[in-house]
Amino acid sequence: MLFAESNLPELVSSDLVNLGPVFRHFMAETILVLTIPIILLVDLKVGKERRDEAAAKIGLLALVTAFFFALFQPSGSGIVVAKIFRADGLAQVFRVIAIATGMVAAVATLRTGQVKKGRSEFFVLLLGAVAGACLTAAANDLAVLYLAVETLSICGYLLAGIKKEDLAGSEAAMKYVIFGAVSSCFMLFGMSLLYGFAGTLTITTPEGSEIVSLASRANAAAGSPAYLIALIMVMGGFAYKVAAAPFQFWCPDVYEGSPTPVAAFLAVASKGAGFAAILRIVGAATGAGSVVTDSLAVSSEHFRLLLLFMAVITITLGNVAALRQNNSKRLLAYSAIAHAGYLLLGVAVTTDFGASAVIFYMVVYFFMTLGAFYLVGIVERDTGRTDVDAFEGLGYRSPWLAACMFLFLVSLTGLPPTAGFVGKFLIFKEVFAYSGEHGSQLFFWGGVIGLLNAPIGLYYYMRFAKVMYLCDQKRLPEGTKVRFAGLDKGLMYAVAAPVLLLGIFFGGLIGLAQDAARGIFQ
Amino acid sequence: MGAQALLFWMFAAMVIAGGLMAVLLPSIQQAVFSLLLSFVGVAAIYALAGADFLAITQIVVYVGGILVLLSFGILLTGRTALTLGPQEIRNRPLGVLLGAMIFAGLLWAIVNSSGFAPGAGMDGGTTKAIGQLLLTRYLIAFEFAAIMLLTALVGAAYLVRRTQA
Amino acid sequence: MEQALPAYVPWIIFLPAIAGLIQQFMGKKLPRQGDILVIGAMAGSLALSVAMLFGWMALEPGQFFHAKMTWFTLPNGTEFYLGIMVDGLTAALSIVVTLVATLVFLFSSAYMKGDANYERFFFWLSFFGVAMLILTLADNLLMLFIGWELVGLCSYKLIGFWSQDLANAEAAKKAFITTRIGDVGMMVGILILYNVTGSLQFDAIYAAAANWEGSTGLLTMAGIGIFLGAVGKSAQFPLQVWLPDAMAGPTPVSALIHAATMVAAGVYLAARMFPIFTPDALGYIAATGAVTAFGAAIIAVVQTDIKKVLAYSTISQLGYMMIGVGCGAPWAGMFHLVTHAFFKACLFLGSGSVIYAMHHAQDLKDMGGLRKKMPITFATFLVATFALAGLPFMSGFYSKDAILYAALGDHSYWIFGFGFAAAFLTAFYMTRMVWLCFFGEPRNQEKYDHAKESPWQMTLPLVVLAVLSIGVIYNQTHFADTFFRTPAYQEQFAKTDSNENAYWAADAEPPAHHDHETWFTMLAWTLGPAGIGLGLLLYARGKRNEKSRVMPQAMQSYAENLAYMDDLYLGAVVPGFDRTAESARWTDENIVDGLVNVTGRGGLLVGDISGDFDQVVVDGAVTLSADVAQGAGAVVSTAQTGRIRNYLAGAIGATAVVIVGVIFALWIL
Amino acid sequence: MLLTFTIFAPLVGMIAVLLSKGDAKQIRGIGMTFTLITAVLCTLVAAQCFGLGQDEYTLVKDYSWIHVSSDLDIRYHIGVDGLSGMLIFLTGLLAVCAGIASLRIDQNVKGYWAMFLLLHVGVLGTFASLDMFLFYVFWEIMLLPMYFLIGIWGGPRRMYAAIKFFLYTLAGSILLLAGILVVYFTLTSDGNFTGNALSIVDITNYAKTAPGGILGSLGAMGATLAPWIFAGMFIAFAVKVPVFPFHTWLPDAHVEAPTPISVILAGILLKLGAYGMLRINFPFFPGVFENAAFWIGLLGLINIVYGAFVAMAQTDFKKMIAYSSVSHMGFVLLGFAAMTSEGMTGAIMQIFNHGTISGLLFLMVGVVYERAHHRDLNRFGGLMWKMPVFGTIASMAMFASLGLPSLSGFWGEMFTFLGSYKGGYDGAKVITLLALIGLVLTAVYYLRAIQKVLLGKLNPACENFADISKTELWSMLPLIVPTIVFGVWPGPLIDIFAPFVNGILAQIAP
Amino acid sequence: MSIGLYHFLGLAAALFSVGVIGVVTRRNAIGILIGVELMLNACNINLVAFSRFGGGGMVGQVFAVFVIVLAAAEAAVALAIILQLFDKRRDVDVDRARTLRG
Repeated sequence: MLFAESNLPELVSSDLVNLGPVFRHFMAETILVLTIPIILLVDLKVGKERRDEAAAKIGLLALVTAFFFALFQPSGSGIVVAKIFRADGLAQVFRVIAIATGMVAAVATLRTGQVKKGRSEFFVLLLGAVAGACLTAAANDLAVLYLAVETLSICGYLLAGIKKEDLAGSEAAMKYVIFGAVSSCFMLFGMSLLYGFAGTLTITTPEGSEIVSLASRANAAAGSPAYLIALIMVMGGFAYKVAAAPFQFWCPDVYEGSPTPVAAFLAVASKGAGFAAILRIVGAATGAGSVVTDSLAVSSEHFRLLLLFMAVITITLGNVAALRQNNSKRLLAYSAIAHAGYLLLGVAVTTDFGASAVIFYMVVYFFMTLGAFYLVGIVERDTGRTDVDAFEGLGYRSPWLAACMFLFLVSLTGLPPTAGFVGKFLIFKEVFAYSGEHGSQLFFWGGVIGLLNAPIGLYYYMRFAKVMYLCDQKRLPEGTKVRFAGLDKGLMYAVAAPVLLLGIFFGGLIGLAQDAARGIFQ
Repeated sequence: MGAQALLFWMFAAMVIAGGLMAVLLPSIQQAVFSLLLSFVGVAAIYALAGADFLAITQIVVYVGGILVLLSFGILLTGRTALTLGPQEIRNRPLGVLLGAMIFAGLLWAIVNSSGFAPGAGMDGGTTKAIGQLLLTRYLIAFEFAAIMLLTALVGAAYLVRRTQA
Repeated sequence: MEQALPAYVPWIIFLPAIAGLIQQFMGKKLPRQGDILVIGAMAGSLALSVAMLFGWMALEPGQFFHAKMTWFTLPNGTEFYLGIMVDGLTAALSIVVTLVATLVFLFSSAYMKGDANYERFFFWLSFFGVAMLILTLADNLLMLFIGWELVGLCSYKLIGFWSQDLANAEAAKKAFITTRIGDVGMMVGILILYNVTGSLQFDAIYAAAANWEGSTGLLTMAGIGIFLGAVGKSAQFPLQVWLPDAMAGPTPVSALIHAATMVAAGVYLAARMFPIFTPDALGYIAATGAVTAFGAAIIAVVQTDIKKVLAYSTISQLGYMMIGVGCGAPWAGMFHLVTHAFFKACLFLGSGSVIYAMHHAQDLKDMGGLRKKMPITFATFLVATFALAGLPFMSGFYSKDAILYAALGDHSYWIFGFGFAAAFLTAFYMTRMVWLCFFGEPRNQEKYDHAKESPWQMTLPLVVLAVLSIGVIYNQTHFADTFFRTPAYQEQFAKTDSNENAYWAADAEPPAHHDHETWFTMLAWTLGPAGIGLGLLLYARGKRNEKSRVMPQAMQSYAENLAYMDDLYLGAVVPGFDRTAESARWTDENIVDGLVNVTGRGGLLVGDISGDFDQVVVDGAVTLSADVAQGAGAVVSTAQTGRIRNYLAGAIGATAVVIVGVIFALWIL
Repeated sequence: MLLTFTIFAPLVGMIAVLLSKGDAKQIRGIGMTFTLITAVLCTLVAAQCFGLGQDEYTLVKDYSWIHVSSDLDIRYHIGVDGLSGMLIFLTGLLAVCAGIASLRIDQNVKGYWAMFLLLHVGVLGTFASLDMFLFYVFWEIMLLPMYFLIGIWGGPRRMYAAIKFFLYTLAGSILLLAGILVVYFTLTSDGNFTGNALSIVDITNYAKTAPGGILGSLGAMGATLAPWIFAGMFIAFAVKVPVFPFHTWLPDAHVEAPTPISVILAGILLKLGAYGMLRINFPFFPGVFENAAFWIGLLGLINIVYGAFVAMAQTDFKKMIAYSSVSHMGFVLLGFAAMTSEGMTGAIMQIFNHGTISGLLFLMVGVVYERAHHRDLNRFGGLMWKMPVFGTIASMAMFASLGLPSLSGFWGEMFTFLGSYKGGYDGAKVITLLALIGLVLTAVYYLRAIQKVLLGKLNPACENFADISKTELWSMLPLIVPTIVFGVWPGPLIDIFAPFVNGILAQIAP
Repeated sequence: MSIGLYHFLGLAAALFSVGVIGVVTRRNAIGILIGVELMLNACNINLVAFSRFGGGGMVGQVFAVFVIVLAAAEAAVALAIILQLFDKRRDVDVDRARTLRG
């Protein structure tokens, strides 16, 4: 019976994809993707010497237009596009974050003259990565999700190693690719099992529709051990994407080795995409939108605890390790790990408000981390150093840069009146609220441990403040003036302003986050 | 036990044996060749499962593509790769332990799981069905994958391109 | 009971206060730096207190003046008052204070002439007057305590008046701290009383004590606590060490503060609080008094510094007064307070006059034969000495007599014995001093040659005080009769088992003095002369001088070492405190800081961020915490080997463990 | 509006300073102007606070700040009662003194004044806020300026001190945050609780009636949790007070901080800890507080005696005074623990008077340091003869601090003792009697200091010291006056916070 | 008993574990890639099994197709990067590439 002909129904027109909604809801992605071949074609046309700037122009243009499209693309929790995407608030927020990050990274690369050779390739890859990130946030189909994640990863590998004359860069790329390949195998294996349980690749069912999905089949699957194992393995894969324990090892090395803008991109965009996917998968796996049976409730509880442990360990790990770092990129990498932990803490409670807290935090994190990396890039450009001491006396040599940096650090630490504080506040509020409602001592102490980590964070962030301000002003290294003007300045102000303002007037963003998070969990 | 079972066990043994050789043999070339064995086995398993299209793709892409790539890699990295020889493998006990743990865990979990989505399953040729799906439901993804491959190749090409002058 | 307070009474305080302020702020501009102002003001309040005395005497027995105004109110409604209460005690003390103060001020105007800080001196003098009068007139413990502390401050400032010389500063510090120790006791008393009474008004306290609910032991404790305050201020055993050193201050200060008034304030306090003392407390007071009286007297015998002799004699006399209070005869104590104030002030001022003449030499070895040079001083000094020695018809005779008799009447015979011996010694050492100072041959010729009689501002006070040392002008029975007629005292008298007080309480005709037992009278009459006789016997023949031993070895060395008290304090107590403090500091820097840092991981962080590890090492135990945090960071960093395969192993291993663990935890187990 | 203006006047000043292009002189001018404006406003606010009823706030403003949901409604809710009014007045007072003293700062003037003013925003906000979120925000806002003021304008080991201060305080405030969150989530899920789960007022009122305290709805868990939360919050505030053994940051911070900052630190920041206890810690957990009273009293005792001993052993003038602060804040705890009207009164008076007196003392040290550039007690001597005005004021300040009657320091100690002896917990009497030792120890180290610095022969090294200048005198005057006035007439001080005392006693010791 | 879903799943699990062994023990970058390929194949076996025996339907095989494609791309990229690194270090021993660490 092998190779026997099967009797399938003929195609009817209704099966064909209607491209209208795709363009309506995914114009940004479309632009990004279509720009790639354009750049390549232009490369062939223009001469060797002009191809880089041409690529840069086109790429930047594409990113900007995509950004504006992304901002104004209609989105709604009910919208399903081409059966495999959802254009809900979650997708919307993280798509905007990803594209914005891409823009900033591109600008940073140009301004700090990071990638001299191979600009066109750089932009091709950047566009690919951004598109991947966007689709990761939007995918509602395991296969597509995997495809998007892999796109993001593969472009990421290449971006990390884009400076091929740089040994560290290549080493970083090598570690990144190998670690990524392995952990994506775990994710994939988990996905394959989930597919087995769900009987379909669709992840979630928007309320009102009858589509069979992982979410709607979760109840049936919950009883089986393999279900939890599958979830664990999937989480492994995403833990690698967001640099959470135990898959965080690659993060410091890669951030340190790769060009600063790329590190920034990985730290923000790919982490964001990861969390978007995590929210979707976890939401589906805990049976979002369907009536939860006891068995599912039980397994969800176990899963929550796993996430909690994961989060707490990640936070502590990142903070403690950061204590000993002298390279600012590496330090920021560990801080990024710690923040992944905080975000996971918000995921672990699996409530809509928790999800909204995560989204809020992610937006804030986008501003502060991107800003910090950008400034590190500027200092690197002018001093050629990336160690913390390169910032010595900046508080007096270029005060406004130092001021911005300081603001970002305070926000990363999580002190009021900055947005970072509000983010942490919302997350911990939710954690404690959860422990209160469910009388869960574990969550209570988890929250406490998380809080107690703050002083440690304070310590290593404040080392920047220390070298910037508390240095001996008599013996400042003369000459190496760090230029902070023009586009850099404007951009940094644009990034710094929200960090402060969102710390004071955060109601709007919370509302937005809540809309975006509605229906992720029940 | 029927012929199908016989075939299954045979190919399964082939897959596993090939795999084990691929990971345990100190010499990298031998590893690659035993990998070939395993891949072919997997293709056969696909065929057994009635996934004819996949079986063929497996042969084409893996055997014809990836294996070739790997062997190219070995050739290019030449000497050292060969001479890495005995040190090729390190802390095998750990590896085996981890492998065993994961295998045991997965096996136990799978065996004790009953919640898999039920269904008649399907038999018969799959090529047409896959084609249809790729052109309908997964059209976007398909196109996207194409672009993505392009990007990846461009990047890879840029990396390996020798940079004289 | 209470009578409206005459309007002029507050001015007894206000006058010197205003004068003091004016003199403080514009003293430089005023003629003679405003000392006249201060003296005049004090004279004014003297006049007022005299008026007050007669005003009070005009009252029915047992009545007293009282007026109070709310000072502030606690949230729970408890009110605290600014109040003035004038009963016999107050009247008597305020007379003494204002009179002696006026005279001493006058005396100082000459004695301190030309001193660099002349006007600061007068400011503090008047400040002292004010504080002392607050203490005297107060109608509640709070105000009394405030005045009490303020006189302490003034005494500190004035003892240390010449504190360019650190020794004087030391003395001042010693005085303040020693009295402060007493004040702790006093605070205890105040706390206990307030806790029960809910108020610090005297009348309330008397009432509460009269019908005391709660254990007698507590009341005793309160009494003794209050009395400890007096022990500090009146230099009673064991806190007497500061008074001799206090002689470092200018002599007028010694006369005013450390002889007549402030030190006597302790006795006043004891008398004022008399109604709350339980028999046990009274016993304790009497015992303290006796020990002090006798022990100080012995020490006085061997002193060579003229002021030191007087200082120890003061201590011993204060002991006497305490005996009086302790034996249930506060009137006797107060009586002695008054008489003593006058003749001891006279003696101090006299010695001041001598020292002035001797150009601030005050050691007996430089003196001798001065009677020819300075007759007035000599004469007055002699009168005062007789009074102190207790020769018949001198004031001291009557007051001591009353105290000893009270002791007898209280059936506390050993106390009587001590007092008796002390009286004898007093007469002896005074004779010794007078002889060595005024009689015999001058032992320092050229000082002797320069010596001359002092100006009138100094002699006049001497004369006045000498006159006041003549005993017949007092009617001490009447004193006792009238001064303690307030009911609180009556009840207390009724309680104490002293026949004489019982008699007073019975409110009958006071017994005339001569119906003491005859043997007692004989004794009293011969006591003083005997002491003087012995003194003359030993010194008049000029064989002995101030150095010579006159007592058995044990007593001698006891006396010469000032009863070993200073050795005890300086040798044991003070270093003990210092060592405690030192170890406390060490603990703080090394242990506490360390421990907290260990728990807070602060040590290492703080240490290496501030870049000075030495500090961390100095922070002692922090090094421990350093290891802890080092370890924490090191674990992670060593995990971060840079070997991709270790990373893979780590990640996969963790996953494998989780998978297997979960399976075991959830399903197999 | 007045209160809002008061809080944010310094902020405006800070912006003005940052934007001004002027030279140091002008910036000082701007900074000083706004400091004075703030001080005036503070006085006006305090003037409003007399004669309030029990549990009554005035100048209340309550706007919705962030309305996320009915259960997360963060409000801009401010208001003052007697206590906060008094402390705001104190803030204004010390702001002026510190401001005048800051005129001498000449390094990086712009930054200094910006930070200086920002600091006051935090302080005033904390005193005024009645919403826990707002409270926490202001509480944290104080951290950074302090960190920089110590860290940039401080002495040789300023980094060490700054970081230490920062870490200790932050570690504390994290616990505070945890406490706030737990209280918050408990109340939001508590059916009986009607009102805003972040409003200090509502929670305080609820704590009166709620069965089993504000965590009562958690049942057993609440019972076990309450002491933990109480302890956590207590530590958070205790670090600021500072309470043994969390006090070790204080001497370092004081020694390194520039004079005006020491003044603010000792005068106001320490008070914030005590204020927090009175405003949040005790009223929220009256039951727990009653059980903890003994331990709090014990801590107070330790602070008093231990602090005094350590101070006694110091050779550094400033360190000595820092430890004396530790010792004196012990009285505050002692008074709190007593749960009696006298005790509270004494404690709160101590809060205010220690503010003025210690401020004065640090200004004194500043004066000496200006001239000698060292603070070693053994290397002075006889300054009394060289600089009499200084000598007089200095000795007055020290006597005030050792609790001499007729100076304001006396009342705090007196009433603390009176109240503490009446104290409502077992062992109160013993603890009080032991604490009396503090009286002597304090006298010892202050008199020693006086003797070493002011008395004795004039140390030749101090030959060319000038007596204090007009400016220095002016910077001290605002502190001298209340020290004397409230010394002889404490009435108004008591009146302003009397209703608060009755309120909190009704709360914690019914 | 006839061959069913669970046999395939078991086979996949086994193959996956074998891949894990390779990943953990190989020091040669290419060796690690070999392990990865094995694991990917394991996943594909799962997919196919479910689509053949479970209710998965055809989509599983489509997924498998995507996996194979991506695997190829990934392998190419990985190889490129490894060669890139090899160009500089003349060494494929991943253990010796550890300038980034700590």
